[in-house]
This record gives sequence, C-alpha cells and structure tokens, in this order.
Amino acid sequence: MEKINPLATSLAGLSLSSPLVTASGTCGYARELSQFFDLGMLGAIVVKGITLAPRTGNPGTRLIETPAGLINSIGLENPGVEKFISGEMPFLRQQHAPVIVNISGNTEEEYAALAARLDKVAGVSALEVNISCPNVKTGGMAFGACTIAASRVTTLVRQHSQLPLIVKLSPNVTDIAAIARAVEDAGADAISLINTLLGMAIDIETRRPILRGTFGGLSGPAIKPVALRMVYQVFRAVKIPVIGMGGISTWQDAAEFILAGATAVGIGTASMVNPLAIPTIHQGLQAYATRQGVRNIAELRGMAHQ
Amino acid sequence: MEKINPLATSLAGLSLSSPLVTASGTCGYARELSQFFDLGMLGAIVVKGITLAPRTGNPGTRLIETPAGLINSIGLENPGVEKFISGEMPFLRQQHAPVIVNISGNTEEEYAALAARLDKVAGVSALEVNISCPNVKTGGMAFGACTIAASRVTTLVRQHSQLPLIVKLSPNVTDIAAIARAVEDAGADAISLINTLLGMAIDIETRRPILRGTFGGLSGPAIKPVALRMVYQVFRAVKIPVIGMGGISTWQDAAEFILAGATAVGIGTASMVNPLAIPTIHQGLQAYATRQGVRNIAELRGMAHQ
Amino acid sequence: MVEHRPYCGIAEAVENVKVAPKIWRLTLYTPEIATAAKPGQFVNIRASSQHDPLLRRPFSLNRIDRAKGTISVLYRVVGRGTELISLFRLGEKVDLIGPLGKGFATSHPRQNSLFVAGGMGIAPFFPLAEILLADKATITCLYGVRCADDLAEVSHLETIGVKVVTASEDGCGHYHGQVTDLLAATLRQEDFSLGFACGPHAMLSATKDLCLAAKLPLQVSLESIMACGLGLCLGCTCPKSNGEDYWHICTDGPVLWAEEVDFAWKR
Amino acid sequence: MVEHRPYCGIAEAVENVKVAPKIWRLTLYTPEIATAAKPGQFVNIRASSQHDPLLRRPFSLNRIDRAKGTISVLYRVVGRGTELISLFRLGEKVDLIGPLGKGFATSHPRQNSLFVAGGMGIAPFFPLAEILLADKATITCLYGVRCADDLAEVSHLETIGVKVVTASEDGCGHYHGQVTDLLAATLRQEDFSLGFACGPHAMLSATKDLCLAAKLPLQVSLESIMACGLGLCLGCTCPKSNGEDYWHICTDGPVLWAEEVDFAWKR
Ligand SMILES: Cc1cc2nc3c(=O)[nH]c(=O)nc-3n(C[C@H](O)[C@H](O)[C@H](O)COP(=O)(O)OP(=O)(O)OC[C@H]3O[C@@H](n4cnc5c(N)ncnc54)[C@H](O)[C@@H]3O)c2cc1C
Ligand SMILES: Cc1cc2nc3c(=O)[nH]c(=O)nc-3n(C[C@H](O)[C@H](O)[C@H](O)COP(=O)(O)OP(=O)(O)OC[C@H]3O[C@@H](n4cnc5c(N)ncnc54)[C@H](O)[C@@H]3O)c2cc1C
Ligand SMILES: Cc1cc2nc3c(=O)[nH]c(=O)nc-3n(C[C@H](O)[C@H](O)[C@H](O)COP(=O)(O)O)c2cc1C
Ligand SMILES: Cc1cc2nc3c(=O)[nH]c(=O)nc-3n(C[C@H](O)[C@H](O)[C@H](O)COP(=O)(O)O)c2cc1C
Ligand code: FES
Ligand code: FES
Repeated sequence: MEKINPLATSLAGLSLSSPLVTASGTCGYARELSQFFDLGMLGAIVVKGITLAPRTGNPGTRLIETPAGLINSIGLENPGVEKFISGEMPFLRQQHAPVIVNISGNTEEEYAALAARLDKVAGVSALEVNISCPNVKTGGMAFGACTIAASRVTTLVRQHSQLPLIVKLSPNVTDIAAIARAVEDAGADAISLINTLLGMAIDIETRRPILRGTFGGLSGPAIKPVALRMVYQVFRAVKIPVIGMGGISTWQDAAEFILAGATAVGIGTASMVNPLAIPTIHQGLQAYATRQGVRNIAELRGMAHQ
Repeated sequence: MEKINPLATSLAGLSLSSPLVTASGTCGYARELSQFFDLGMLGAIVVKGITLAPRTGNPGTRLIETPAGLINSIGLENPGVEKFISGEMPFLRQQHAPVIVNISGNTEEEYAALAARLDKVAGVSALEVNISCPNVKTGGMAFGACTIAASRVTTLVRQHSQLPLIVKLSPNVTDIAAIARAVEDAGADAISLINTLLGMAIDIETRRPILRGTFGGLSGPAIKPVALRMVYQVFRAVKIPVIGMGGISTWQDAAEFILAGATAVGIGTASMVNPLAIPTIHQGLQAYATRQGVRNIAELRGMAHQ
Repeated sequence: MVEHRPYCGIAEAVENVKVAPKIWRLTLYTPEIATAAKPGQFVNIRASSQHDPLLRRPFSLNRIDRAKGTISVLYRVVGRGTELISLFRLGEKVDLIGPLGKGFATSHPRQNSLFVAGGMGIAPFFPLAEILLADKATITCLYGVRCADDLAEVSHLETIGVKVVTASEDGCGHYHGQVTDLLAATLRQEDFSLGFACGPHAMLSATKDLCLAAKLPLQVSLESIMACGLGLCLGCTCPKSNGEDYWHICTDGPVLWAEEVDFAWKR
Repeated sequence: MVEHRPYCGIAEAVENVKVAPKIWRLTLYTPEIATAAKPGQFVNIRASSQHDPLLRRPFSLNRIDRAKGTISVLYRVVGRGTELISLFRLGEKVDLIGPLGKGFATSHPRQNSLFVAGGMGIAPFFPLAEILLADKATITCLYGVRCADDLAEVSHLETIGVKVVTASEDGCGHYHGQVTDLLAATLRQEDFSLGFACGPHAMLSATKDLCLAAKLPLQVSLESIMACGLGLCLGCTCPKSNGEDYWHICTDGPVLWAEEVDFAWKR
C-alpha cells in the first residue's frame, strides 16, 4: 500500500507532490539546488525569468543587504528562450517535478511570442507570467501596476498558449485584489504573489544611489507581513488558486501562507541563504499537518478566513 | 559669538534646531522621552494622533514582532482633542521644540473640526494630517489611497486652519508621487511619509489572524528600503519639503533620507527600542555633516538626485 | 510615565547559570538599577545587537542586591530572544533599561502574606519576600508547576523564611493538582491579610475570583508583549474592570490590583 | 555550478584568535570541507542565527588541514558580520557552506611563482604556497599593507619557505610605497612563470596591467557582495573582458585569469 503524502496537492491542473515551489530567479534552473536535495520534493520548479532574447542583466552592484532583507537588481539575466530550451530543458525534464517557466517581456508582443514558443515544448508544465519585475526599464512592473495592462497581457498570453497560466503580481499597488480579479477575468489559471517590493539604498559617502538603476526589489523575511496580507486579500477576491511567497524561511511561515489561502508557496531568498531551506520546511510542514490532525495540508488552506 | 548649529533647518515656516522629529504615535506626548534626553535637540515634537472624541484604541493583541519589524494595531488610542489641549499642551508648551499635532478623522468633517479647534491653540506649531492610518475601520488610510480623497481632505483642512499643514501619506499605493502632487496642489505646506505598510500575521495554532482587525501597520528597519524609495520619488515630484521616515534607526539611515531629499526625518520604532536613539542619531549626523565638509546638513538634501 | 528616570545603557553580566533544565538566572552589575529598583518592577533587555529580534525582552527583577550593585532575572528559554540571552557570557555587555513599571504595593496590612505563583511567575517573589520579611510578615507561597523540571527558587525562598507549598499535576509537588485548587483549599483553612499573584493569565483569573470571594486583597503581576516598556507605544494593554478602557501594563503595571483588571479579556 | 557537492551544515569552532589588532583567524573542525577543499576556494558563513544580518559572509580558505579535518579563515573585522564572527567562541556551532567556487589553477608552469597580496588579500596564499612548494616551486610574495597593524601571515609564510617582501606607505614594510610600485620594480629585476594576486580592486587592476606587460600569466581572486555563493541569484558579477557579459564570481571564480576580467568596471 502506498503511503499517503499529506503534502500532495494540485494547482491549475498540475499535481504537485508538495505545496513547495522555488521562487523564480532564486534557484537558477535548479541544477545548483539539486546538489543539496532531491528536487522531487518540490511541487514545481519555477525557473529564473526567461525573455525572448538573451539578456546579460544589469551592470554595477546587483545586491544590497538590508535589515532581514535583500534588494536585488539582477535585471533578468538569462540565456533567452531558445538557449533555455536547448540548454536547460534537457536537465529539467529529468527532474521529478513539473517545470513552470517564468516569462518576462518588454512589450505585449514579446509576452505573446514567448507563450507561443514555449507552448509545445516537452516538459514545460505551466507558464508564470511575470508582470512585476522591478528591475527592467520597459515592461516588467508597468504591466502589473494597473488592471487594464495586467488584463491585456493575460488575455494575450492566454491566446497563445494551451498551458496553465499563472500570473505573477507586483505588490507595489494600492489594490492588489483588483489586479488579481482582473487577471482572473482575463483567463489566468492561478496567481502568484508577491514579487519584490520596490526599494532603494544610498551610499552615504559617494552620496549616490547604490544601484545604477536607482531602485531594486526588496525580498526576504522583512517583507513577509506584507506578502501574507496580500495573499490573504487575494484569496478572498478570486476563485483561482494562489501561490504565495515573500519572505518565507521557516515551515511556520509557510503554514501562515497556507492558512491565509495559498495553495502552494514559493521559497526564494531563504534558499539563497540556506540551500537546505526547502527540505527543512518540507519536513516541518509534514509534521505540522499531522499535529493539526489533517490528512492533507490542503484542508488547512484559507482556514484563517473562517 | 554663537556656535553655528550645522543641523538647524527650517520647514514650512518653522525653524527646527535639527532635522530630527518624533514619528507620531511612537513617543506619546513626549513626557516619557523627556526623561532620556533634552527635547530641545528635536526639530519638532510630533505627538500621537489626536481625534475629535477620545478613543480607547483596539481590543486584543496590539503588537507583533516580525523580522526587523513591528506590526502595530493601536487603533489611535488618545484622549480626544479637548483633553489633549488641556492635559498635554501645558507640558508640551514648556519644551524647547515646536509641537506638531497629528490629526485623524473618520470623516472629512472631523478633519475640518479638528483643524479648526487646534488653529488658535497656543503652542501648536503645525498640523500633521494623518490620511494613512491602517488601524481604524473608517477613514484613515482610505483618504490616503486615492488622489481625489487625499486632495479633498487637504483642501478642507487648509480652509479651517492658518497653521502650516503637513500631510502624512500612506505607502500602500501604486503611485506615491501622484498622491504627493495632489496634496501639494491642494495646499499642503509639507509632506510626511511613510506611514506603516499594511501587514498581518497568523497564529498557526489557533489558525486565526493574530490581530482582531486582521491587518496592522508594519514599521521598523524592515521597511526602510521602501520608505527611502518613496521619499526619493516624492522629492522629485513636489516642491514642498518632505519629512522622511520609516525604519530609521541609525545616523546613517537618517543621512540616506536627507540625501534622498528629506528636509526632516522622523524617528519612530527606533525610539521605542532605544529611547536614546534620537540623541545618538543627532550626534552622528552632526559629525557626518562635518566630515562631509558642509556648514549645514541642508546642503546635503537631495544630493542623491544629482 | 514611570516614577523614576530609568537607567538606559549597558550592564555587565556577572553570572548566567542554568538553574533548571530550561530556566536560567542572569545576574548583571548595574548599581543604577540595583539602587532604584523595587520588587515587582522589571528590566527590558536587548537579546541581540542587530535588528532581529528587534524588540527588547521584559523580565521581572528576581534579585536586587544593593550592596553588590547587582540585579538578577530568572528566565525560561521559550523562544529566540531567551535562547540568545542564555548565550550571554561572563563580562557580556548587556543593553538594558530599568527599573521599569510600578512594583508591588507593600504599604497595606501584610502581616500574613500569601504568594501565588504559576511557573515563571515565581520570578518576582524573592525580593518581595525579603522586604516583607524584614517587616516581620509571615509568608506562604503556593507555587504551581507542570513538572519537576519547572521548579526553581524553592530552597532560596525557604532559606529566607518563606513557607513554600508546591502544586503539580504530575505529582512532583506537595499537592497533586493545580495551584488554584491548592489555593482554594488553603483559603478555606487560613486567613491572609494580603495576596500577590504572578503567572499565566488563566491562573491569575481564577486566583482573582478565589481571593475576592475570600475577601483577600490581591495584587497581580501581568504580562504582555511590549514594544517599548516605557509608555511610548500604547501597545501593552489589558482591559480595566470598568469595562471602558485599558491599562498599559508597562507603566500602570505590571502589578495591578486584581479587582481593577478584567480577566475576561483574551490576547 | 560548483564542481563538487558542497557541504552545508555545522562545523565546530576549535579556535578563534586575534592575530593583529583587527584581524582574526577562525579555525573550524569540518572534515567534509577540509577533505574536498582546494586553495583559492571559499566558505560562506552565517554570522547570526537570526535574520539580521541575513546573508552569509564569504571568506577564502586560509588553512586546509586534511589531517586534522580543519579549515581556517583569516578575517578582518570591517562590519557587523565580521564583528559577530569575532565573538564566536570555542565549541560554537558555525553554520557554513563550502568549499565553494573554483580555486587557483596550479597545473600551469609555476616553478617561479609570484604572489601579490593587498591587505586581507594575503588570506588565500598559505594553502596555495603549501601546494606549490610541495611541487618544488619557489615563491616570492609581495605584500602591501596600509600600516603595521594590517600585517598578518608573514612569519607563517616565511617558515614554509616563501620569500615575503612587504610594502607599505607608512614605511613599516621592506618597501616604502604601494605594492604595485614594488611589483613594477620586482618585475624589472626578475622573471616569474606564474602570478597570483588577491586584494582590492584597484590593486588587482594595476597588477593585471603590469603582469600583462611583463607577459606573466596572472590569476586574480576577486570579491563581490554575495547573496548565495552558489550560482542561484546571479548577483555577484564582474564584466568579462569580452565587453559583452559577466562572470559570476561565486561559481566562475573567485579565481579568474586576469586577462578574462574587465577591471574598468566599478561597483
Ligand atoms: C513585565 C514582564 C515581566 C516578565 N518577567 C519574566 C520573568 O521574570 N521570567 C520569564 O521567564 N519571563 C518573563 N516574562 C516573559 C518574557 O518577557 C518572555 O518569555 C520573553 O519575552 C520571550 O522572549 P523569546 O524571544 O524567548 O520568545 P518569543 O520567541 O518572542 O515568543 C515565545 C513565546 O513567548 C511569548 N512572548 C513573547 N514576548 C512576550 C512578552 N513580552 N510577554 C509575554 N509573553 C511573551 C510569545 O507570544 C510566544 O508565545 C515577563 C514578561 C513581562 C511583560
Ligand atoms: C570570495 C570572497 C572571499 C573573501 N575572503 C576574505 C578573507 O579571506 N578575509 C576577509 O577578511 N575578507 C574576505 N572577503 C570579504 C568579506 O566577505 C567581507 O569583508 C565581509 O563579508 C564583510 O562582512 P561584514 O558584515 O563585517 O561587513 P558589512 O557591514 O556587511 O560591510 C562592511 C564593508 O564590507 C563590504 N562587504 C560586505 N560584504 C562583502 C563581500 N561579500 N565581499 C566584499 N566586500 C563586502 C561592504 O560593502 C562594506 O564596505 C571575501 C569576500 C569574497 C567574496
Ligand atoms: C535575486 C532574485 C532574482 C529574482 N528574479 C525573479 C525573476 O526572474 N522573475 C520573477 O518573477 N521573480 C523574480 N524574483 C522574485 C522572487 O521570485 C520572489 O517573488 C521574491 O523574491 C519574494 O520572495 P522571497 O522573499 O522568498 O525571495 C527574484 C528575486 C530575487 C531575490
Ligand atoms: C505604535 C505605533 C503607533 C503609531 N501611531 C501613529 C499615529 O497615531 N499617527 C500617525 O500618523 N502615525 C502613527 N504611526 C506611524 C509612525 O509615525 C511612522 O510613520 C511609522 O511607524 C514608520 O516609521 P518607523 O519605522 O520609524 O516607526 C505609529 C507607528 C507605531 C509603530
Ligand atoms: S510596551 Fe509600549 S506602552 Fe507599554
Ligand atoms: S552570489 Fe549568488 S550567484 Fe554568486
């Protein structure tokens, strides 16, 4: 008899062996993390953001440590979609976890082209449409900041792909629930949030912003209370599942997101600080489910709303 | 010959002996801090938010510690404007620092009434209009979340008061610069920002939000990168002076805000953790001004934009 | 506002020892605090020099030694703050504020005093006993714990002349059961002039009911999460029994008269 | 990607001593790392168990003792992370990952090797010297410091047979001036087969120019703020000399051939 897995869950038609997924851009294409634990315990591998053309990323300093947080300005460094498919997908296909490809465009057309290109690629299980990257000049966050733009990108990607569609929202907005409803209406199968908070730091000796692009994205434990609040708000606003992330570093954090309504949770900065964060959280969540007396963690989803 | 004070500055017609002010709600009515240092080193005393009627504040847990941050849900506990004037102003008038009264209303009319009532009160140097409190059901943040509401409240308060008018903005918005421009156009003499970020926490054993009101306000070092970014953005957007705050706990933090464009800086959570934070920052800023070779700290204001 | 300008600065750790499996006593050299402190007051200690954990941790004064210029706190390791404090070593420069809050009121008739302690609620009673005993009071201390591992202070209190009766549900104490049952039994047998209680919320609530029924004036030492300990944030509330507004535990308390407190409140 | 599955876990501190006014050596018992490590690789150490400071701190391997199963790092206290690390005590459970990165390439002609170190750039050279000397190379180490307080390692390197020439602008060294001036002078007098440099950016840049002019192949050990040290974040870049894209110092380096690096870049 097979042992039942209390963490197994499903999302947008995919079956996940656990609610834990990598947060895009914090695990490259999963090769490095595979040295530390069996990727099979991941619900899905969400890869670093892919663009149509290769990008070398931003010049100058890309990282700033802040209290319990990290500002990054990577600038979507990636090999471009073609080299991603030829260079990274062969390895990814061999892993025992669905692969979700995070895509970013400068224009609506680029999003559409990326969606079309990835649609029939073997081993790609879903798309995560990043309309929230703070680190590129055009596109990126602009699409995530207003309901109309967010909805248009979603519709377009929907038209070009049969894959389950996850839209990743920016937290730098007044009304996250409204954006979430807009992308749900436009055909998203799931929502992930949050991307990074827009932040900055200044070098008090040179008197200049540390990042060449002035602003960067704040992640890590510092932002957890804001991320949790947004997941809670979005869970009330939409019917499609939510992938919650932002500052999760312990199983207790992950449990909070699930209680707030997350179907899956993304681990980002925590894996960078501790590549064993995911297996540790996996173990803790399993024990938590048992202690809470549930057969499956999904029974706890959204319980904080009752 | 009088020693020149490199920290002296002016804001909205007030002369401040330093750019350091208390952040509203984190120093009560200054009695407690006066035990620890000479309030004369403050540019201004910004008192706890005052409402028309007394408020007992929120029931249940009011404080949650988070990584490098604090979520509060005080709910504007205060004696009401009349008791504030009779009970607190006599002490405040004796201090050698201008007094800025932070006011909050449930309705536009309440803001207007508060402004009118405080207008001629001896010792009140300016009003800080809080359109950004996340911890009250009606009013509060709702006024700070859209340009029209923000602008209406500002206009109304302007009509009822001759005092310098500082409007305190909420960070929980998509476009802080637009809100800042709206209140500038409506007659604000200065802007303070940021109030707290909306956040929450869940008790994973009871499975319920820890705060009765679900959401609270996140302050402290965790939010500094976001606060600094918003001060930088608002400095570019308006001509009126900015009081910057959010997570400042060292003189280096204060210096970053000044370089980003702040005329004055508010110290909140840091004073609660360390009641000597303000004198320590004062000393550090003084030495920094000297090392940077400026006669007055104001010469460094906004330098990060050059 | 606190009655006395509290000391805010550094104190050197002169001892930090484990006295039970999860309980430690930290002794600090700080003449300013030792001189000013009264039983029932507390100190607020930074567990880390960094921003996480951000807030200070409050602890009752467990020893006040004016002669040596030291104070002690007796603490249980329950989370990351107390974990970090348990790592403080000899000579550690500890950042603290104190004494804070209002201590026990000792100017009421107190010839036959009763202490009711639950778990770490035992912490503030030693210095209180010293003062009462110096005044020739007799003291009975009812002390409830979950198990033997939680016991601390018993021999110290006995040595200075306190009659300690322990209660535990695992049978390790004199009395088998909850300390509030022991209290009910004790109140039936003996009259006291003044009661002092410190411990978990539910225990204090039951203790209030029993003492009020027995017409025994009772002071309770309360806890709350605190962001400042100084009256700055207004975060550390408990409802007044008037049903209208709140006490602020850090400045109005931590010791309050039980009848002034509404224990129906939950966190 | 790193060549070898790095160890990620706890290592016990067996020594943490001050070797100069601001410089310490921390020795850790960690057979997994000691066995796998090569000179020029680094370890990534958590300075705090809490979330602030959040990121690990990278340090070059300064000693690799396979026999004892220990490694050491030689570090300068420059900020809060290194400050916290200097407080690690004997037996401290240190959370680290390593060995990380690619070390020095030692399979090139190296009979007469030249080291150029600036300040803490001296750290990785002892284990490199051990390997080269075992291979009968001769080594000259040019070592620049700001003042005598910054000097470390000299006697250790000399003991194993390295010829150390120190340079300092305050006159405390053999040579009065910058180490790059000393390098220029040295290159005029002697031929070397392989160069290795580690130190501040400007020093490495000048060293590259001098060595390239002298046709001396040069490896440089670079630094960068790192969020992961593992190739996950892509944050630790330095531009390639092709002018097109970037090296990732944690995985492509920290040691790179100087000619592959564009030193015109600023942070
Ligand atoms: C006036 C006062 C006096 C106290 N005296 C003592 C004493 O003498 N000995 C002793 O062991 N403890 C005492 N406490 C409780 C002590 O402050 C907490 O146990 C400590 O702050 C927990 O810190 P932590 O980081 O280890 O735990 P956390 O990891 O922060 O939390 C662990 C648990 O402790 C609770 N907790 C956290 N902070 C507080 C707090 N300020 N008050 C109450 N519960 C809290 C949390 O809700 C959680 O359940 C006192 C509290 C107050 C308010
Ligand atoms: C591969 C590698 C090997 C290194 N080896 C050594 C070594 O053997 N001995 C040694 O003393 N130092 C070494 N360093 C530098 C060391 O990592 C930093 O000095 C340390 O991280 C500073 O931490 P802090 O918290 O004390 O300083 P912070 O308070 O974080 O910063 C103080 C100063 O150090 C700079 N800094 C912070 N982090 C880094 C970093 N990761 N790299 C470079 N500069 C940084 C900051 O910009 C700032 O100017 C190495 C760095 C790298 C990348
Ligand atoms: C270094 C770094 C790179 C990131 N790159 C991407 C990216 O390519 N695409 C994306 O959608 N999000 C990206 N993110 C955002 C994360 O996926 C995640 O939403 C965010 O960091 C919050 O989660 P965390 O606090 O767990 O890191 C990146 C974050 C970091 C720190
Ligand atoms: C306990 C607490 C109470 C506060 N009360 C008020 C208030 O009454 N009015 C107001 O405008 N802001 C209030 N604030 C917000 C602060 O003034 C400040 O804007 C915010 O805390 C960010 O600064 P900090 O990180 O330095 O604390 C309060 C903040 C805290 C932590
Ligand atoms: S803890 Fe801040 S008022 Fe009591
Ligand atoms: S530090 Fe993260 S990739 Fe190098």
